Amino acid sequence: MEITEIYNKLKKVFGDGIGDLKTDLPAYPFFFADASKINAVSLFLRDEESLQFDNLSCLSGVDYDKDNLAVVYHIYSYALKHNIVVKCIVPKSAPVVQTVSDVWAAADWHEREAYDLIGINFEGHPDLRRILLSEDWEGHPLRKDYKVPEFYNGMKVPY
Amino acid sequence: MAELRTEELTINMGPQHPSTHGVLRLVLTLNGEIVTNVKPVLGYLHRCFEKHAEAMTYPQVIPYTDRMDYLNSMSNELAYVLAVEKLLGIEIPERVEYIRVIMAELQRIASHLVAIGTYGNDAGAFTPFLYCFMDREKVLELFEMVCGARLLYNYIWVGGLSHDITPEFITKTKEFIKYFRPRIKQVNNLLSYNKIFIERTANIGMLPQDVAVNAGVSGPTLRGSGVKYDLRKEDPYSIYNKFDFDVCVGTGEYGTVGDCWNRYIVRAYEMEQSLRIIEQALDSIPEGDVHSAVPKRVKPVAGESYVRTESPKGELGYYIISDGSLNPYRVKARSTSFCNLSVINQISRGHMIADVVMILGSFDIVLGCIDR
Amino acid sequence: MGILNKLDNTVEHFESGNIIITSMDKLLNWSRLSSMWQMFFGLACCAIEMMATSASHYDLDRFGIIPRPSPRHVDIILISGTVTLKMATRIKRLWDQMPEPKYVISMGSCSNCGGPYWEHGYNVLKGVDRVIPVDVYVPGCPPRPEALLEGLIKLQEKIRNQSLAKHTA
Amino acid sequence: MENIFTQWFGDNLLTYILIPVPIIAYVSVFALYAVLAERKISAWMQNRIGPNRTDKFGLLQTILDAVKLMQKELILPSRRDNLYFRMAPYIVFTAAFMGYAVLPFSSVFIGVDLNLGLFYFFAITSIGVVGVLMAGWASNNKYSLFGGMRTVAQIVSYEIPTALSAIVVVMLAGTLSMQKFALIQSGGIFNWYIFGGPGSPIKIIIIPIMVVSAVLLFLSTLAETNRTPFDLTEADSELVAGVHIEYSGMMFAMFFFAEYAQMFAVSGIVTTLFLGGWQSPFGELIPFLNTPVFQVFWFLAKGLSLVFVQIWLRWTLPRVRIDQLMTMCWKFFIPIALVNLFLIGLYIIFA
Amino acid sequence: MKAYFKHIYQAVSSIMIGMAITFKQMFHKSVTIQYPEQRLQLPERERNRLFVNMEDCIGCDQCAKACPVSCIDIETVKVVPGDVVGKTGVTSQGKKKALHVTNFTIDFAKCCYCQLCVFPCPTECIYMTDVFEFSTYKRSDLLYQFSDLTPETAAEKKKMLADFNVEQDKKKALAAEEAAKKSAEAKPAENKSETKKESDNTKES
Repeated sequence: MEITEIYNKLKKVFGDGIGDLKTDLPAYPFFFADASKINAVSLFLRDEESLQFDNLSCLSGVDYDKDNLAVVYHIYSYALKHNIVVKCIVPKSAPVVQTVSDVWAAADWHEREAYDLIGINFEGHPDLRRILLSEDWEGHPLRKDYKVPEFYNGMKVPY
Repeated sequence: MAELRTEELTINMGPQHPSTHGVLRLVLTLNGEIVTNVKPVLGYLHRCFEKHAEAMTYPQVIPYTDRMDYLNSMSNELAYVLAVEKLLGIEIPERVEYIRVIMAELQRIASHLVAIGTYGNDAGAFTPFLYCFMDREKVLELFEMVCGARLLYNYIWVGGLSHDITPEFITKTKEFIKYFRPRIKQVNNLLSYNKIFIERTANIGMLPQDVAVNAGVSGPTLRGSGVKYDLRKEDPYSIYNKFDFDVCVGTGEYGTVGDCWNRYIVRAYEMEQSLRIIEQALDSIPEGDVHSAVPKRVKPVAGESYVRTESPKGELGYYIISDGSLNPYRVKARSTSFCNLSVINQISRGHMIADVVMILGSFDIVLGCIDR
Repeated sequence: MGILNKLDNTVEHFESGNIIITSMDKLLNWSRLSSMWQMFFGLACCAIEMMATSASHYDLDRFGIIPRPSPRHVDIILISGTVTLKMATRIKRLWDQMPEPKYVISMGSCSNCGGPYWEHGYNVLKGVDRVIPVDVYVPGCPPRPEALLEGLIKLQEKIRNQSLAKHTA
Repeated sequence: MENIFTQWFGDNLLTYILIPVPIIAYVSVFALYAVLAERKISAWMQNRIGPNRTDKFGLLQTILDAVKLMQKELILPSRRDNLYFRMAPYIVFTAAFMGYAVLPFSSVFIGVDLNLGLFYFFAITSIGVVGVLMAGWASNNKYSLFGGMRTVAQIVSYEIPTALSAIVVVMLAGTLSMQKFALIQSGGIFNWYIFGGPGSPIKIIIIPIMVVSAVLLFLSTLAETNRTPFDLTEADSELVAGVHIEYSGMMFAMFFFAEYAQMFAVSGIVTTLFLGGWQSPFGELIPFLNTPVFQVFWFLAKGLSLVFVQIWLRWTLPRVRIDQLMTMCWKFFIPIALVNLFLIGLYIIFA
Repeated sequence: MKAYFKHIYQAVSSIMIGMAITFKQMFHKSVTIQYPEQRLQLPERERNRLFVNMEDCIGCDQCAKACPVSCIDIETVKVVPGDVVGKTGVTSQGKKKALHVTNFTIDFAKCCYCQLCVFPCPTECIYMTDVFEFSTYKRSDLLYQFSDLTPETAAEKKKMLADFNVEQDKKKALAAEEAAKKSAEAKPAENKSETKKESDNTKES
């Protein structure tokens, strides 16, 4: 199924929960979704008979622009062999996105990683802890304005 | 016996442990020898790949992708380069595509050899490990002949390759194929069909299909569960649609589909298929210039691309956002081992410590890929 | 048991050059350099080359090196790969758990000084010598197995020149 | 037959001091060179070369290893159980060496020819398990505790098939004295108990039973020495180094040497019971080959080839899991041994 | 019962097969390369330690820019008229050298041997060799200086340039004074000191 079709279908069900569809940028079209509705959207994507998106390939946190963070979902269907890209934009001041880890188990660690490196809070995630960095690390390194600390646990960090 | 009070014991496995394949740490909660909970702790090899990628130009990222999953550098390069090429929208000469496929498949053999060898080592058999490394050394010789490095190649470039292959490489590769076929059988006889090994791995760590798909498990781990899904067939990238090969799945020859043995044996079978692909590619490789499509400056327009490839360990994806400058704005690697490992707690509960080692080994994880 | 611990006090009084001490030195050094048991421990890419070195083609066993999994049994630790800040404390601890005399080989660019990750690696320790003393630096990314062997021979050279009298053993 | 030292020096204290000397010398040399043999044989099996930098064949390698281990610092964990921690290596070491007391090296040389030699052997080798358990407990390390516990379960279980398959020979020979086992099997290779022992041609029917018994005895003693495929005490890939994990320097070396010493001890038992002990395979055909000095040669040759098989097995097979080890013992070894015993009993009654 | 014996049969047969394999391998020739005595013939494209042929280097800084890990540090001084770089002042291909390379260091402790620096070089003076045996006891020994100028000569050249610049400035001032009516062209490129520094934090800590 083409992304426009899927988009229209979703738009019909969720209305405002689904944002614009962008097709002009290379190399893939994508559309936006509301961060506070993404759980319901993904549940629909997974369970709807004609969509059957059973596989979340990738979930990436992105430092989107100056004021916003984004979560990008690359969703595939093993059964029907189609795919979509969904983005959720959240402001840096309140970076909260609904979790999809109850829909796709794959999202569990990916969300923890996005929390760790970008600093997006996933609402409803069962175990939102840092995954790659130490528990006592400060800051979220993949943000563009991140400053590398001078010392960590008594060890000098910069060269 | 009912009044016998037992206490759960927490054991720390790693980061320095012979069988965690690097620096993974597993916090095991045990009831006697039975594992009741496994908590993986990652990040002991977090080398900040994604941060580096943002500070480099596009071609400069390639050496870092090598180091991400150091057992299959070629596949990593290939995936990254495909993603960049998709952004650039350039045509690649046919010869380059052929060589890329040959390299990726040779790398698959090398990677699977390490997987099989270390799995044998996990089971306590050291000799198969060395046999596998002996054969792997032959593959590395081929790589070294072509690009001069043994492990981290920086061979596949955006739009081309760093070096063309030589006729000597083709003859040597053919020799290798001839040499390697019986060696697969030997390792299978020595290890795969050994009764003790089967007992150790069959019916251990069953991963049901639906759980596997839902958790994003991919590659031989997924196919071991009986899901016939291979990106080379389902979503062919590069020129994989030109070749004839089978997708191997676990059939439950011993044990049940989805257990460690089936996950393991898929790799042994896949090496054979890779040999087939290499043979076909070597026979039909066209002439051409490998540098003709290499752009002077890699400067894609603003946009984003996500390319997934079938690396030896599973689905390897690169998500690249470009803002139109020389450096990528964001590179996210969808690492295979990261997703594969996430099911470990689910499937190793109720097994023994020794089984956890075997289950971990059957995922064929690489910590560089998990932690990035 | 632990002869060196006991000898240490006695030997202090000897000047270097004493004939007994010298030949004793020779034997002890020779034994240390030809049976360097190695920590069965790998970090990253270089660990694969380390494994390749101990495999049949390069055969570390020729040098009397066998991998032992427990830090209590080993003489040398090969830091084979990137040391992250999260791992650094663990490496320090492993090093502390090893019995004297012990040696460290830093293998590859990453453990020498952070290697490719020295510039932007917020979680990378820039050189393992910031936490433990390194005896030999083997360059390469990753070093060829031969390069690692060459590093080991350099370390043997270093051990050969140690002496009880000089109090370095 | 008298012990040669008794013949030379009479039955006095000097004799009893002298008798252990060659045995201990042999055990020490054997333990050193078994390690080397293990490394060399494994190297050959893996198309490697093995130690060769000390001298051309690496003959000094293990000696240098030992010298190095002597130099190593002894680390005592701060929360150890001091007495047990220090005692354990000695117990393991001693137990492994005491088994040699009843091994008949030759018709004129045995440590002490006890009436209950075989029984003594089984008793004394199981003392080692106490040491292992002590080490596991006293190290205050979870891995070593696991190793210790596993060993106890393993060795206690494997005592049973060991004893049962040995009893097959005891029933046929009607003795427990090690020297007598060897003596009975005189007269060439076909009088060895693996081929049914001395007796009328009807013994052919028990040859399969004896072969199975011999294999069972070999495997279950192998399990008692804690070597791959039964090395669950150490289990590199699971328990790091098992009970040895906290031991450094010479204390570790003691465990190490005890393991290798035990390898020959159990091979000696299998040799004595099933392979004719020090008897020459040619029997009386070439009497020259059955003189006491050659008897030592035969005994060592047989024992060492079994040691080779142990090494060979180790470098071929993966390790079994603890519950499979137990299954193997209780569901396979013991029933088969019992059936063997029953059949031999029938044979003795009717033949 | 049948399964019971099947188990035993499988175990025994598979163990036998395995043991036969390892036994056969015992008589194969060993594949070990006995390193210090025996050496592999390394392939032509072998990528190990970098080498810079300073005769040909024109100090263009391309390699340093291409390096992903910034381990190459090049410092150049512009040649004053009348002075010659090296012996001849030209590379072997006949390109004119216009810069004294006063500092050309490669830190092999950082280098990732990726060969990205080799391709952009216009004179092919930087290349990878098959030398891999250069482990050291001190990390600072891994910092290789390729510049053929001694620190003294380098200082001298710098001084020469500085003097030249001062002279030029004087001349220009004079010219400006003299030819105020004329619009004399100043050469801004020459006014600046051409001293470059790739990064200032590469010094050993």
